[in-house]
Amino acid sequence: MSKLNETDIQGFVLRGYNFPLARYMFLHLADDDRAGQFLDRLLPSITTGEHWDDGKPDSTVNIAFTHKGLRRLRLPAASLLSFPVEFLEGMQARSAVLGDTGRNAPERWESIWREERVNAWLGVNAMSEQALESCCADMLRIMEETGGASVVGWQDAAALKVDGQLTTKEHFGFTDGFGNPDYLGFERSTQPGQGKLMPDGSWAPLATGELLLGYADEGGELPVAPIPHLLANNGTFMVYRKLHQNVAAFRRYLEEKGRQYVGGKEKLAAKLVGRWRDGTPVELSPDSPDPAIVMDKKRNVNFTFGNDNAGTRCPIGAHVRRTNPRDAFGFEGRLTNRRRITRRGLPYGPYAPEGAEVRDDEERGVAFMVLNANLARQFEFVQQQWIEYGNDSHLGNEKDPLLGNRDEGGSFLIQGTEDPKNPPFLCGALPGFVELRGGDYFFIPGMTALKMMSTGTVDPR
Amino acid sequence: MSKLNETDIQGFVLRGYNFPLARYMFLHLADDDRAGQFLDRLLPSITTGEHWDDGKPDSTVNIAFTHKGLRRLRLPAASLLSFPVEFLEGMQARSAVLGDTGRNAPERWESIWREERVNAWLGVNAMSEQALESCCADMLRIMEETGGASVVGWQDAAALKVDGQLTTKEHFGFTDGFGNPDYLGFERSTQPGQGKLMPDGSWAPLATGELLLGYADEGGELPVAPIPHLLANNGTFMVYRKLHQNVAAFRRYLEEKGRQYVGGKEKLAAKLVGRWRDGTPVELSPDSPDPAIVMDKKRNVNFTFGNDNAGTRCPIGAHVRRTNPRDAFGFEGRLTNRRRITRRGLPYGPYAPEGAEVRDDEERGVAFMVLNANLARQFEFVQQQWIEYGNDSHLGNEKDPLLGNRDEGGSFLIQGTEDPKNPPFLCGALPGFVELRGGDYFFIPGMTALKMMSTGTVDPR
Amino acid sequence: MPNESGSVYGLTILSPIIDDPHARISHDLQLRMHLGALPRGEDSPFAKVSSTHMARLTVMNDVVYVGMPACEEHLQSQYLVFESNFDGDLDTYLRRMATEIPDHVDSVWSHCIGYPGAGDVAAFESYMKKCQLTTTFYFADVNDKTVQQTLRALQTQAAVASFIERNQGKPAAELQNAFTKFLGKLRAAPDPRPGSGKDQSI
Amino acid sequence: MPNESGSVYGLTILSPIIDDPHARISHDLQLRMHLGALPRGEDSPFAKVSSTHMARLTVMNDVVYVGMPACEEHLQSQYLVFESNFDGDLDTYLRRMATEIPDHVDSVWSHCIGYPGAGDVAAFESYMKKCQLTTTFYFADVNDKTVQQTLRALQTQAAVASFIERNQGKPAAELQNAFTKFLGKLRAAPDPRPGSGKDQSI
Repeated sequence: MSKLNETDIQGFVLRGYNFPLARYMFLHLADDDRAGQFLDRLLPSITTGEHWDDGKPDSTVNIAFTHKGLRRLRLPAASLLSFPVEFLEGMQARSAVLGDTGRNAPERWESIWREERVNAWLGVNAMSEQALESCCADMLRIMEETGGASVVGWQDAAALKVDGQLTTKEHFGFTDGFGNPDYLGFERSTQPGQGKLMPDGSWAPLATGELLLGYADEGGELPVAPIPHLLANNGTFMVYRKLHQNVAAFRRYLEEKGRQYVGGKEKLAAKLVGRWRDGTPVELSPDSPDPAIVMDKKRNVNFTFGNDNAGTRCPIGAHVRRTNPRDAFGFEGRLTNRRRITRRGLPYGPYAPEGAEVRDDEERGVAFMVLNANLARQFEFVQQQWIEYGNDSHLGNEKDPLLGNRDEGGSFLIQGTEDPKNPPFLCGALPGFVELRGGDYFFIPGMTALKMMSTGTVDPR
Repeated sequence: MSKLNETDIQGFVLRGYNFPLARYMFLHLADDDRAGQFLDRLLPSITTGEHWDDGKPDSTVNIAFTHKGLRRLRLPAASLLSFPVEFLEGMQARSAVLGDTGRNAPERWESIWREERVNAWLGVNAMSEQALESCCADMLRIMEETGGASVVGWQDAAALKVDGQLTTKEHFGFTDGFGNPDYLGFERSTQPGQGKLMPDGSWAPLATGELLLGYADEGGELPVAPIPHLLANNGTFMVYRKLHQNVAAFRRYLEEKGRQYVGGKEKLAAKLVGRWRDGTPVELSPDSPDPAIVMDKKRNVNFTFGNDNAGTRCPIGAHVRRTNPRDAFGFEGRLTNRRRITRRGLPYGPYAPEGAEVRDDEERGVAFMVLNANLARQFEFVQQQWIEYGNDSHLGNEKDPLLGNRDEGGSFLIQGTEDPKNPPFLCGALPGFVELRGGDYFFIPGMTALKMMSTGTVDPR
Repeated sequence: MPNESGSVYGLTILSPIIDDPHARISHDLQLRMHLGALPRGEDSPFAKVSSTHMARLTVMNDVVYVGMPACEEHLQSQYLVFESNFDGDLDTYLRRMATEIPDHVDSVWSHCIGYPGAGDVAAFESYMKKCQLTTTFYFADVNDKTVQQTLRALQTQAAVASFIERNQGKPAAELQNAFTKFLGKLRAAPDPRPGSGKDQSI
Repeated sequence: MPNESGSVYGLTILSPIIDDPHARISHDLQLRMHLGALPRGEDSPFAKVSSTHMARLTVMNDVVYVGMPACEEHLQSQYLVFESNFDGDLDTYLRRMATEIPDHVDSVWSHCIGYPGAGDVAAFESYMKKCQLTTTFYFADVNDKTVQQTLRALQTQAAVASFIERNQGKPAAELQNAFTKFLGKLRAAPDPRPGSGKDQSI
């Protein structure tokens, strides 16, 4: 059992804060000592995994760095080159691996990402507008007074309000935020379905080293990590992806194909994603949503695909089945355990109520973040093999119906039975529903590492 | 016994060519595919370790790259960062480690080195002026026709002519070029004193991996090397240092102190260096030069210091004893075996005959090159610990009398005996005789590696 | 049975590369240079020997063990490794290599010790067989189909998916009509070219 | 004898660091931050406890074994390691620490479990002794000389070398005269300051 020094870990890594508001500031660091001075001044404001005895704070602050940012902080060369190569290259250079080509290609990203001017991500989460503005003003003051960093861009994000109520929905109308993995040593109460499947059918937390550097992973090894150990320890890697959603195209497609598909529009949506819009897993309830399942933490992520090899409940290519196949590939789910990622993020742009006029060129999407110990083995593998390719699912080169990067249309097969109410249906001419607008790979250091970085005492020997 | 594929190794690594003329061209590479095209066109001209059945050629061509140069050749990131950190940083960044500070600091280097514009070293050695110019013209034509490289500077060097005769002397008047190590698998006829000392007092070649990547070294390991193996195999690392010689200061110092020292000027010079000017080892002949020893390959590098712990024959701080201590530190010489370097190079600037007027600001020195498998363990250690520091010799922070980097004077003790003809003598107020004018760290790839680099087929997976 | 899996033959040939210290550029490097420049896909010389499922040419050098102490082992020489999965028997295949792509074959194997040239077909066959290793276990993921059958099946699969997308939900009579037309078109489609990997629409 | 080598005492103290999940910044990091900012050389607090040959403060965390399978072991807590080589006996040294640099000592050890403060000298001594490990083997490269003797010897060595350089080769009488003067100057030179590492010319 791993023993975690929770106050040495940034809070954003240990917890989804579940705050309604966020501002992700993208910083360019000074190319001299002032960058370290900025970090040193910032340090007391950073939210750790400390216990919140007096309730949640009004706001939280966390920071992460690109490899270019670490270079500006003057880390020693021997430390800089000890980082994994995919982090060193950055997300833009990895576009061929990730399938970020065509309409998702870096040439079409927002300029701060295209030009790789972002050295750091400064994430502020807040309970209220006022708390957000106040905290951000503090951050700006530290930047100005030290001269160590400047804001080259930012992304506001917020939980969607539907009918005046805060929700956990995203713009396509699906309730989001299910199914982040459990890890050993985390205090979160565990839900069946969240960790790894055991041979007896129960679920257990994943090894800590699947998320945090410095701990054994599912392979029994420490993750590849920079030197010295104190620089890596309690840190992790983050992927930031600004994912634009073509809400108009999505609604239009559902309307059109929903008329042809026997199950109708809502069932078609559920088959594409693998969850009904309210969050009910299609695998557990293939014919209709069931709020009782959604509310029940013992059930809402607790399912497997092993008894549905034909995909007649949850289609083989459905988004949630592709991105977390659980036991779908056999071997009691063990092929999935080393490909798990922890997701963070919030939607951006205003919610467009059903029936309202909506355009694809409106600013609307999700600020999506992935946390994992090994970018290549976890995030990149899921993106390359399970989202942008279908061979593991015996689907050839078919892509994820929701996230797949498509210019010219693709297809998605809803497997069916001989029951006339559940016939097979081929969804053709799939448009690109989601587009990448930019992002990068970041390192989220632990607190000791941040202090060493701020004072120039990282010593790789 | 290592088995060498000699035609896969650049000839400059296997042999001191002993040609009288050289031009070292320093290239800036194009930041696109043309750099590879240049290299591909150059490839057939490169001199390998091939056997010269028809006698020596008129000229030779070899090439080496800085880490920046390898980046311009678009090596994959995973290969680029697999190089040892000291090579990746380059010689300028290592100046604190190397003691290249003060008058040797990078701020005082020639501009091409200060600005790190050199991506490649193209070394041409030739038998005659005509052969040199003809070969260099060929090289320039390849650069022009491919657009892949341009010359940002060059260094001409030549064997010194003394009284009209070609010699192997350097500007201070010492015969040079003794004592390069022997390595396993090299066809050179071995001389006692050139490899490593064995417990029975004989000498044996050093492990191949002390010079060439891809072979076991004296520690029984393969040297730290880039991936893939084929990129590293048969390659080595080269240090290029342009060493300016203050010939006037050296002659003045010898005159002045030679009057005070009982042994006189020539013996003083011999004590400083550890060899008489004609090359006779002081350890073998402490009172006078002996041409018979110099001529005898069985004797001219065949000596040890173990029976001269007091340094009354060859002083403890003498240049050759510091830079190759043999058995001086005990343990049958084993502390020396992993600090050996192979030296290449020629003097530059015209020889100033003894007695002629000579000034320190005249362009005169040696284009000095070191070859070794591990820059940090071999060259850098010798430079830092044995040239710029004296603790291993129990000489505190005293520096090498000849190469030591000094602004304010240092001292050098000639150990003596009770014999009035061999009294101790303290050489104080030592000026800086040698100054660094620039240079960098280079990688000399094998032929297969060059071909892979030129065609963009280096694959680190 | 060694070397055979259903109707597919698994050939492995190991030919020692010439080691000549007087060569300007060593033969292994010359061979690497030549192999690196060979075209792939439909332009590959092996696409011309149309019974080839897949072919691979590799220069085999010493295997390097990195560890402590380094274990330095050397092969007798460097080798050219030729692996090929093809339909039919070995004699036919070697004869096709020697007669249909003799220049290609010569430009590769001329860097190997004792190679007689493809001009003398009998000598060529005998040389290759002398260099052959028994392939005791290998994976031929082609379900006992020939190259042509496999390419045809891929073509059919893509066409059928496209047909379903265009016609699903149509009334039975209309559907049958469309299917009959589709079937005719499919049967009339030309055979896919060897070496072509992509879907070929009809 | 453990803990002693000639006249030099080798002290090793291991104090467990407070582990408080409610702390904003963990005590081990606070301690690292404090130690990282301590001055060195003549300005080090330990230069004030002038019998100190050398002192070192380290935060000891889990030792990490990188290999397969990773061997994950955890200490009971993190520890502050204090190592010091000094002249004289332990009681005197601890008393000097508590009375000559009490603020420094408190700002370090207050991050440790059960630390009573330097104000109560007896409690401080007892706490430190409770945390002491026996130093069974260590290397005191000072040839049984005190800090002052060692600094003086270094001063003398540098001065003599300089004297030789200035006077070698002089006639005997002149040399003797110069040496007498030199000796006087050397004896009159002030003691080098603790914590000063460089040659001090006289």
